[in-house]
Amino acid sequence: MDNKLSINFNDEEISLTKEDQKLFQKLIEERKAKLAKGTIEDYLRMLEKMKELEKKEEIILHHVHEEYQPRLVKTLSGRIKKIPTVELWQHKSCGQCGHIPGYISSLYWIMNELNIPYVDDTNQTSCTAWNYYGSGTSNSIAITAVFLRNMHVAYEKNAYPLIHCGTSFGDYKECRYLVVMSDEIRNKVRAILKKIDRDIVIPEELVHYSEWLHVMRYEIAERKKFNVSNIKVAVHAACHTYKLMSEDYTYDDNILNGIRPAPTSSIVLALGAKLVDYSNWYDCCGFGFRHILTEREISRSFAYFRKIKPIVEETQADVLITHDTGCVTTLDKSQVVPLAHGYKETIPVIADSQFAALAMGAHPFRICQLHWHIADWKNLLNKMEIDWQSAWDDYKKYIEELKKGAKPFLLIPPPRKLQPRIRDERKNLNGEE
Amino acid sequence: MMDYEYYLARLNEDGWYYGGLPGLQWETEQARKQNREFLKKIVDELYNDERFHEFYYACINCGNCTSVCPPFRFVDFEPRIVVQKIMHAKDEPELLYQMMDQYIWACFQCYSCWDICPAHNNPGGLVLILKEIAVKNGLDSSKKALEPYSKIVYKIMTTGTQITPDMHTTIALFRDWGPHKAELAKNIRIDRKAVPVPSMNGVMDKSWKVDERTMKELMYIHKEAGVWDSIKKTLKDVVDMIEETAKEKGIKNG
Amino acid sequence: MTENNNEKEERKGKYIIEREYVEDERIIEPEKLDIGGVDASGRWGLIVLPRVIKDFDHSLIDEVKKLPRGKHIERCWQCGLCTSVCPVAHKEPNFNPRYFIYIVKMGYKSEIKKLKKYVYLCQGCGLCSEACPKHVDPSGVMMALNILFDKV
Amino acid sequence: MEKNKSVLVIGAGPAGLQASKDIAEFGYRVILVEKNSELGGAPIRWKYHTLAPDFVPTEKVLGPLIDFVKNNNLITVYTDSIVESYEQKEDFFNIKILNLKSKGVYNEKVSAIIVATGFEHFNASVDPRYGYGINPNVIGINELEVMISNGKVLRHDGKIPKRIGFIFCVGSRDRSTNPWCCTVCCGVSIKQAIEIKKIIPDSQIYMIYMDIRTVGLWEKLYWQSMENYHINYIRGRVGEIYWTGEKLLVKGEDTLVRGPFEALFDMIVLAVGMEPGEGTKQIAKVLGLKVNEYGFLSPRIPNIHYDSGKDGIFLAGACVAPMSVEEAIGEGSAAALQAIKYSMRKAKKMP
Repeated sequence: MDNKLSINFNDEEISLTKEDQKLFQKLIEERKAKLAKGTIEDYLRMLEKMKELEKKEEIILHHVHEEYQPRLVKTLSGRIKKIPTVELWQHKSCGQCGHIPGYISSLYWIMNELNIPYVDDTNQTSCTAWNYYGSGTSNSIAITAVFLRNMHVAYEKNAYPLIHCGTSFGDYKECRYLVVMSDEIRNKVRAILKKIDRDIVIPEELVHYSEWLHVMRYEIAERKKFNVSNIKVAVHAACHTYKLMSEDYTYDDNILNGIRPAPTSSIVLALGAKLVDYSNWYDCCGFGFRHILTEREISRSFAYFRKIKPIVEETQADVLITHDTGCVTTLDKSQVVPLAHGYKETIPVIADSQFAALAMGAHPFRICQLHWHIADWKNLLNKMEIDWQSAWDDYKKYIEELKKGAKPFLLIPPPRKLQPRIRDERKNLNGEE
Repeated sequence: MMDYEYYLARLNEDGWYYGGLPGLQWETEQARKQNREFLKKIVDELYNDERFHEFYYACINCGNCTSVCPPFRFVDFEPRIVVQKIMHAKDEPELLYQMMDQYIWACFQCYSCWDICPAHNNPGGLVLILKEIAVKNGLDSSKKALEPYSKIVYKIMTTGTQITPDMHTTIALFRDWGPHKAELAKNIRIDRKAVPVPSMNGVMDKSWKVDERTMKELMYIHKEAGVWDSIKKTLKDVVDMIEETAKEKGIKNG
Repeated sequence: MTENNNEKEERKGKYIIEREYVEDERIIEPEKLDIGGVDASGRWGLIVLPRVIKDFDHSLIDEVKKLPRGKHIERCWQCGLCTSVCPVAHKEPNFNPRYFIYIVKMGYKSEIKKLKKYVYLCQGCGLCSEACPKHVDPSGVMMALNILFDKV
Repeated sequence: MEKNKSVLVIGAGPAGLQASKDIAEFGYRVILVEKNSELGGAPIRWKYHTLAPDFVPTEKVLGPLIDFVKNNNLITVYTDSIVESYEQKEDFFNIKILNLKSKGVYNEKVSAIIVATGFEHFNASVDPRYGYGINPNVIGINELEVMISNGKVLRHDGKIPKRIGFIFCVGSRDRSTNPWCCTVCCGVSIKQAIEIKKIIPDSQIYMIYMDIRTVGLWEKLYWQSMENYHINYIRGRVGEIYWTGEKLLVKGEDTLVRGPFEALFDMIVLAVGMEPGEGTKQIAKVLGLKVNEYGFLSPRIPNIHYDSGKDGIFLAGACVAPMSVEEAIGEGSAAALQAIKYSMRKAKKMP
């Protein structure tokens, strides 16, 4: 990166204003200083050991083989990472389903549109990070066993796990690191899994859904129905995706100079919207785990004063897009009280899958479920020339039909080509036949 | 000679006494009241944790972690101080106990500190181990912190999901969502029917339909991994409820 | 308010677990707050102002430098020798000459408000000034701070 | 080569020895004057066990130099001697050497002079707060080096110490004693702490520091000490040390974590700094060399150490500025080259 300070957005050179140059120069030094060599080296060492364990048949490695039609991306250290694009096992996030179902329904709708087969499994439990990280009411054995249980279920269904929630993604990266590097944890976990008739299956690559959107961004952009070129978008990268085991996330030299995580920014650029930068992009959203549920005072103050207010002041963006349950919920719901206190700045907060689905013409309420979001998204939709008023009336009509007992509309996944691995009938849990 | 008997008298049996930084003596006084065997046990639990040597190498006090720490912007909480006190805890267990009252509960567990530490330490992970120790030993700080959290612990350990739609049917929870919450409480049941995701459509008591088998395996894992026993001291009633639900599903706490 | 023992009942931000590490003046807890018909008073409407220091306030240190015995306050490199030889600090840790010089240099008005009632404890024995490797004359600075802290 | 060309080297420390070796190998005669009875300077006088940062035995570094100087016939060594006076002629110097023991006086004619009189460890009794010399078990890093060489670190009563404290910057960075930093005592103390941990594995070692200055490649000592040897670092200063009859009560402040503290230690090691040695002061008077406000010889340009500002006289090693053994050896060679160049130019009457 010679000292010519211009960044290339979508392969065309844009020279920066004086002030932006200073900011990017700061970022570049900051990131170079931040490449904690140790974290990256250790992670690569773990990946080597993982392959050795497979040779010694201590573990089963769930490879991203050809049937998953993998696409290649680069990670922070330049390692090539395979992102599966089809036959995905949807690892749903417990937060989004409870509070903002919009971004999982948008994702499924996009996959149906692109005819991507996937499994919406009910034999999936959450990653229980709420115990482990949220409250310290778990331990490394339990969280790792839950991780491996879910991965084994995906392996059985012969579908590759696609992780929706940033925290689960970060949590599973840490669990995989611990289970590969610490023999003690691995043996204890194997003993538990044996009792529920499962084995240690470790996915060769841990993939977050925003990385899937990243590799599919051009197909999505082709199906764009609404012009978003006048929409100014600020992106927030979720901490757990790129700070937990910082090596393993997608970076792209063409997106923000490979200095910052590529995923959500790349799909915004692919759709043609204007990506705006703000000073504390590196900051957390204020989720704080336990804080968002039982100590919202700190969480809402942080989200507003450290994220919403600076973004609106610095960029006047039309929408704040992120790719994680906790972030969307925190940033969206934390604006109510500060506004009641008389602060003015507000901005709609949606997920990248919702933004993509909206641009592709999905129904704002039946599919993108925007009515679960509080921060005002009306003028965003107006700016995108989406007639949300009639869509809202249509949704109201649909609600009335449901009240009268109509069958709800469901997103049925396209048929799968791969056959699940058949399992013999399992003993019940306590070992008796 | 200076009258040093006064100082000699107040040394603890490890031959050490410290007053604490200005404004923080209440921490030190509290720690000094505890019996030292208990404090030493806590330090050993931390040092013998299998993740400890993955998370702690050396701390040269550069303050990188504090510079990116989100709670530091609102609360006087510094990950650097956490690592520093852990470094000295082996010879001075009071330092560790001081933090477990309120200090570690400020941490957001966002791991910015792990990403940025030049010595490749993981202050967030160390705080997590301390939280686990606080819960295992039933410290009143963890009771106070987790008391409002207990319903979620029950839901996670029995169904694997946390806040569920049926908890939104009144405006008691999250009143700070304002009028949206009142709306939500009124028509959440029908709105859930309008969610087009097959596994979530119409589900109220969980985030999505979870198979019976899955919940049994989840509870089995937590039982076998000793999670039920480790949180017995802090969340006694929650564990009883979990064990009851497990018994109904045929899992006996061995 | 640093003492944690006289727990006043109506203390703001009662439900914040790490309450002891948040200063009072940064907590805004409305008695009554109605948001569109929903009552969010008390803890539901509470916000905490950030404690980020945008720029350091050098007015305090300039004032101390004008006072005769506060002349060398800028020489201090926070080594802690003054506190380690100070007899008062070893009995009342809230009195910490190094820390006072630090918060004056940085201009942390909130810390000064919290600790200003301890500055008068200085006996003026001069042990610190004799030990100080930079000849900052901390005991002189303490006298200067006695005057200054009343103004903060 | 002209047989009569010879160079006077004052001080047989690492710098002096290296200078003598280079000049002798070039073929000139060397007059080596050393104040003490044995060669090697501070590292040998204080029996340094190993050198930072890689624990290379001092013997392996200085041994060959000393053997070379002792056995090379081009080098005449005057031990227990000092330079009494000098007289500068057109292209040579008349030197009068006095043997302190036998009081014999010798005259030598040399074409150039190299001053390498080195440093002296700060005498900690000058700083009363540590009670050095009064409190038993308060020793300097130089005395500790002797103990480590003998392989036994013992208290005054012969027992093995359990809790050992290192106090940094004694007699350094302090307006009332020496306001400069001796650049090496951080690295040396940490090296010694690691060596103590090897000798006494279950000892608890505390390093009470202001800033750790392990510069360059010495930084790995700092990390190694924390990561592999679990040595504790307390940022702060120690104000007073009392002998309670059986242990040392240390009063200090931990500016980061503990605030003011008192603790009982079995042994305290003072990381004493570097001062211009007696020889440096004496030679400055004799040769009329300029001295800076700290007592070190001051070269014409502060950044070029070898150029003393006087024709034909060159400086090398710790007499110019505090430095490590490796730097002193380097400066010895540099001064040797200058002395040779000067002598050859004088021989050909070049300017």
